[in-house]
Amino acid sequence: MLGLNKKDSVLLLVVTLLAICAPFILNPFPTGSAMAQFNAGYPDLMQRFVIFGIFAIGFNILFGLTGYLSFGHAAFLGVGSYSAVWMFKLLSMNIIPAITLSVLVAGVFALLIGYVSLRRSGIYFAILTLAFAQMSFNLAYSVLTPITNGETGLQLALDDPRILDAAPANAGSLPYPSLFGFEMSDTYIMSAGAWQFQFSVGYYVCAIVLLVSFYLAMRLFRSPFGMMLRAIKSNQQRMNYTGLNARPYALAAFVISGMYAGLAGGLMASMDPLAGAERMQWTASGEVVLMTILGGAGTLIGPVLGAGFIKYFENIFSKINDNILHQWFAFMPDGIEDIMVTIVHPFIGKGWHLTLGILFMLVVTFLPGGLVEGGQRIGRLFRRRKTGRNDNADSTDSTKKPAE
Amino acid sequence: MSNNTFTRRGVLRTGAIAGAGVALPTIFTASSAAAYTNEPMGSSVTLGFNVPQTGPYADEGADELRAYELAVEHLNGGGDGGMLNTFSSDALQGNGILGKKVEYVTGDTQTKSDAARASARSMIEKDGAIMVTGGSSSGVAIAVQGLCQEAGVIFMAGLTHSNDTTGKDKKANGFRHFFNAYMSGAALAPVLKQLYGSDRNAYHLTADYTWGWTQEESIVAATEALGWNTVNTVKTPLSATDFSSYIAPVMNSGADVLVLNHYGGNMVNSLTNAVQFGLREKVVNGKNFEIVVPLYSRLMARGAGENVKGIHGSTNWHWSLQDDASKAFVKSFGTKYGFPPSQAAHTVYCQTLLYADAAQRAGTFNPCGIAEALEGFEFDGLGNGKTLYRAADHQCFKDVLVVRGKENPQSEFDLLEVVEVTPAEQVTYEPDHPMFAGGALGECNPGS
Amino acid sequence: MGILEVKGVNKRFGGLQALGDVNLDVAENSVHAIIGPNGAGKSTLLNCLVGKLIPDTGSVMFEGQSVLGRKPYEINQMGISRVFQTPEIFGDLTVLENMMIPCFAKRDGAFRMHAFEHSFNEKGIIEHAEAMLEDMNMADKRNEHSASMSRGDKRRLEIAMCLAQDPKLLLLDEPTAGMARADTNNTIDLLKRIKSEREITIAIIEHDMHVVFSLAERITVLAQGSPLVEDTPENIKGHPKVREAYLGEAAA
Amino acid sequence: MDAIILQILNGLDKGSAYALIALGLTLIFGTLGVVNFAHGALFMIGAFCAVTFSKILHSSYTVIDETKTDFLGNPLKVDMTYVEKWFGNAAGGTILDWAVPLSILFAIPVMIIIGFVMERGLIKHFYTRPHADQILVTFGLAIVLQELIKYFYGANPIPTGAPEMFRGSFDFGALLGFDANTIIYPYWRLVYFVFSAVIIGAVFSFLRFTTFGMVVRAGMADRETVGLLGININKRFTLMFGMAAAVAGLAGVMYAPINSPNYHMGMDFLVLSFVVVVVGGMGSLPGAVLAGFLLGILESFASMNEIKSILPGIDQIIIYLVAIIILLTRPRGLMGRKGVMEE
Repeated sequence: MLGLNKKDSVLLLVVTLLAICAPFILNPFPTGSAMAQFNAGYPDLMQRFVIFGIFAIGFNILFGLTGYLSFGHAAFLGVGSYSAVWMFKLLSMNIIPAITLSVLVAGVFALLIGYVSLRRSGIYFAILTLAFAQMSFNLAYSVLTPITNGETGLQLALDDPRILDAAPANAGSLPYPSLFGFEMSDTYIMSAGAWQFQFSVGYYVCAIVLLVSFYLAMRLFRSPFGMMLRAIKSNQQRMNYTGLNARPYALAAFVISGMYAGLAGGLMASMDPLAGAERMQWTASGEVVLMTILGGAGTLIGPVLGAGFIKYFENIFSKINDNILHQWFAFMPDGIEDIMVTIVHPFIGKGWHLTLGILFMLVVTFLPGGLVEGGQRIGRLFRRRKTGRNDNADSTDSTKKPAE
Repeated sequence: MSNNTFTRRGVLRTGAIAGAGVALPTIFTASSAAAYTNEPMGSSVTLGFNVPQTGPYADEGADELRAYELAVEHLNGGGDGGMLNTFSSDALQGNGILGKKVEYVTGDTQTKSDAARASARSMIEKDGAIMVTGGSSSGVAIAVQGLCQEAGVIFMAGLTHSNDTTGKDKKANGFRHFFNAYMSGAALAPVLKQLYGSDRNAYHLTADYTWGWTQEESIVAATEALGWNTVNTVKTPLSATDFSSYIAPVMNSGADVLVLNHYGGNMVNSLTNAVQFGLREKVVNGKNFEIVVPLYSRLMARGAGENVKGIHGSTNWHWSLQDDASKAFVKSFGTKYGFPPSQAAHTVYCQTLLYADAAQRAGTFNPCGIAEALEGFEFDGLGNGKTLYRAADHQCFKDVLVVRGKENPQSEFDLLEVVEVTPAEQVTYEPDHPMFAGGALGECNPGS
Repeated sequence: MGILEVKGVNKRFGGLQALGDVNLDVAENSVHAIIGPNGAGKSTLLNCLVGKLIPDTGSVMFEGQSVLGRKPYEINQMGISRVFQTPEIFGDLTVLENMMIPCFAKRDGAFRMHAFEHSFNEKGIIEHAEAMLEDMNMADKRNEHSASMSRGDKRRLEIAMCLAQDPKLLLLDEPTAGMARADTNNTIDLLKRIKSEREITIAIIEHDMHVVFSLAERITVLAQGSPLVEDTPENIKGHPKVREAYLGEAAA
Repeated sequence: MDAIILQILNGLDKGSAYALIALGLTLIFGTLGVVNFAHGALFMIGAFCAVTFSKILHSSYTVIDETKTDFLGNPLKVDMTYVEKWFGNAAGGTILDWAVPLSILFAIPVMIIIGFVMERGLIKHFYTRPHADQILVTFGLAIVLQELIKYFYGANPIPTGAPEMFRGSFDFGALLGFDANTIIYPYWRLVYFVFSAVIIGAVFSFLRFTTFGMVVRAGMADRETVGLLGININKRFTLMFGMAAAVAGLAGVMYAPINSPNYHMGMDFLVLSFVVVVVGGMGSLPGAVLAGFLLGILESFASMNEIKSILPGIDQIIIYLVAIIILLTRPRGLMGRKGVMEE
């Protein structure tokens, strides 16, 4: 299917199904129940899962395949966001020109930074990319404020020209980003018994872009080009003495992954038309590194899982407060309830960083291949149980395929 | 909207029909439609408290949350009622808002505009919050205010001091109780003149982002009007942790006053560094060298320790105020938590009460109704004297406090003493004042 | 006139004269060995031939074209392949993938943006790669993770990868270093077979005299960065200068 | 001229903080080959050692003072410290005043123990893992440490004073023959600079003149060979880690009076100290120190008004700009060795 082998086709199909059904899957608990706190099926978070998934997939093309660790990838995401918002301000609220420009500008930016940074490798490369990104962030926050609107972030205004759009019917309110009449903020809510599912236009636009990005990444992984990138990671010396010029390969990978980041930035601005400087900060670059490693660097689906994992904790755990804890443990006797609340308290709300930090350590210590390895182990466990004891072949088959 | 099978969020909250709904969405368009985003249908109403829980302002955020919890308790008729008893409007009955019990959700802004918007969106989209409030920086306040305008909910700003919040970035759905940089300048200037005379040379160190700039602009204008000369204005990076290299040039610049347009960690470090360099012992042009911190926060001042002693600045509110409302609030907060509230806590408590009161008076949760009730609303009994929520820009006009770091604090909370309560008239400006020009409120957006 | 001509090459590292006026002429379709004691400058010379180092003076001509100032990959594309002392292969890739990469390099040149073809639709490349594996008796290992193979297998794979490019000149840097006797003999047989089956020039740097005398048609002896003598193996064996140079070393 | 001298002093001071952190990072990189993202957190914990120790010294009992009232109008509770009770007001007061320098004695064992626990409990399992995994696990650890400090001490900075006698500033100009009051510099910052110089000197002489140090240096140059010599390298690595933690911790202790410690100060320093280490060259101790001082001084110069008026915003980016220029002109930083962390 689509030029993929069977295994990849199945993976793509599974991802497609998950993306389509996300509003159901992510809302397993009835609205209003105590567990509803863990529901993630609302437009903003679903969009974020997908957008950071795209960002991480792109980052993985560079890091997972070539092994070049960029610590400045958030700069491309930021540049993409700024380009998109400027398109909304100047040209049109249609997201197509905005996203196109984001990808292009991020690509050019990546070409410049990549051309310079790829003169070095290893940690020297990482620090060069970090330096470029931090310069971008610091300048965007301060002296470049006329372009970036600094601290607040670039946002839409009532008096923006938007030369392609007709004057809005209601002059007193801002228009919404849209795709040929479908506004990104439109949401259809379906109530089914105690459950409530939200279908957002914005989410499905993001999901389609994710599927396309995922498919393209898959093709790239399986292409001769992808093989060359893995060869760079594996042995650059041999690569050079095999008549292959590693620099343009690495640069192409850098630009492609920069464009993925720009795409994510453009989409982010399309879902919520504001571009803040913080999304270029080193912590944001570090976040995508963590997402990729956490999910499983060099694997196709890992980065998406890692992105979902981190964003889930950021958005769900930070919103749990003591009040909710008391509701959860209300069934217990008073004294025990208070003890339980006291025990859990440091890990929720303002303590969500702590939980995340502990999970980072646990995952990387016990699952060296990231969440994907966790999945594989569970899968193997199931298979072993199914096939019984006679078939020991599976358990010895621990050599991972390099680019799975 | 062109496509009527899709409706903006909140319009549809239809009955219990599973499955079939997916295929035939048009069935639902005719059913009961809400008039505005997140119209509360049940017996409760949800407010969204969006405060920094991580990052450098986490303690202020924590204090804000305490005040919110207290406000909710009072609105629902619990506790001693706090400032509900002193508030000049008596619409609120202590039975929630419009008879609906007040519930709340909390979120973490991380003091980043992106994260703050994500958190606010989740409150609106997932939890059905009808109002969002909180925050501890102007960038976040402006970003979330913009979001609330688009989503069609009311935003009651927390701690935000930039002129832009109710200036060029004002929004019809957003309201600010906190004072602003212009007011700081207007309140401080007469005190500074009285203390330090009208022949002074000021040197400004300014945090290099929008809030810093508006404060610098305001203070420069106010002090130059006194006859002060501005020797230099120097921008410092937000990320700076050591200000020694910015402080050093001050010493031989001929300046005799240093103005620190910094907040939070920047303020703590720049003030500490300035004192370390012995600026306060210096005599320049025959006058004692002075340091001014235009925006004071008691929580932050604690970080600077003894260095705040004798330093002047302005603040929105302080627990040592002796009016009935302030005393009632301090008592109620102090009894519950064991320490006095900060100005951030006071502001968000007021904002919650003001919102509830406006809804009660308007008889609806519709943002447009609430906005109308708040616009031009005059009240008293919330700790800052007679206050006006001005219709033209949704800014509160009330007394501003000029404070000084206390020489002999009696406790760890007793850091500031009120030097002067500047009356509201003195800090009032025209809505089209050049520092606030540009931008428009637009129209209130109920979300559908 | 040979396929590879080195004239008057000098290379200094700080105060150390690593190569002093080296002249070398490798005849087409010959097997030429460069020997010498440790520190004689053999590896430095090799690095000057493949573009890793640039000589201070002198010229290196391959088929009448200068290689100086060219990058290693450009020199490789001219037709020079190099086998390293410790096998350099793509350890993270499978054996077949290892073989495919030089085939791509041969077909597509130093860089091509073939991001949307599927590797496993590259029938020509795969056939070529599998034929090479077959030839090396490694077909059964095609899906193995190359890093987990034995050293001898890695060596064979590396040589196969170099040959897949159909080079005109194959440079071998101590190909049997650290190998057991059996593996060494296998490698000698392999190189002999290669020489007999195709038109190829082989230059080999070697410590192991057994290997050198089994393979070489001409030998250059380097000592202290300069060529001592160049002659046929028979003549080298009894040459007094060579004995002198190797004195103290195990003259095999 | 006086302005330039002042900025050089400032630069040396900033530089000594960078250099101390970078020194520890390089020790860990160079010997253990581990990318330690938790190193900034160790610096932060050092600063909080000072905070904790002075809290311990200030532990007190409560006396109710009926003559005064607290904010709720109740009689004021006054805290009296045990130290003053036991040692008398004068001696007790001096001990309290000297809390920060005294806390060095407290911090050294604490930091070494933290270092041991970190290395034995966590880092040692990551020696053979890819750098990416090391980054993830140490970053996770940094977050955990930072959040623990936040949980116990809050997010706001905690003022920590230097002893009374070091609080003033010193007229450096008069010493150099300038007009009085042109170059004045805080005593404590001079103390910090001297302290850093001593620590750096101590680390270097330790590595130079002790057998332990020689083994470590040999290990930095060629780990395998040292392992082959039959030396128990693991034990030494643990000690090494403890030492690096102690260096970072001491840098933090003495930094506390300069800028009030807060829980995120480690992260603030982390990125800069990485830049310093890499600019200095991976695996080079003198390089790390040199780069620390170089970047500190350049950063100070960039914040001068004369320079900012020509290049607005230069102080925002100077460190990164210099890093880029150095790395592009010198492939391995100032004094880096070939092959260290280049893959």
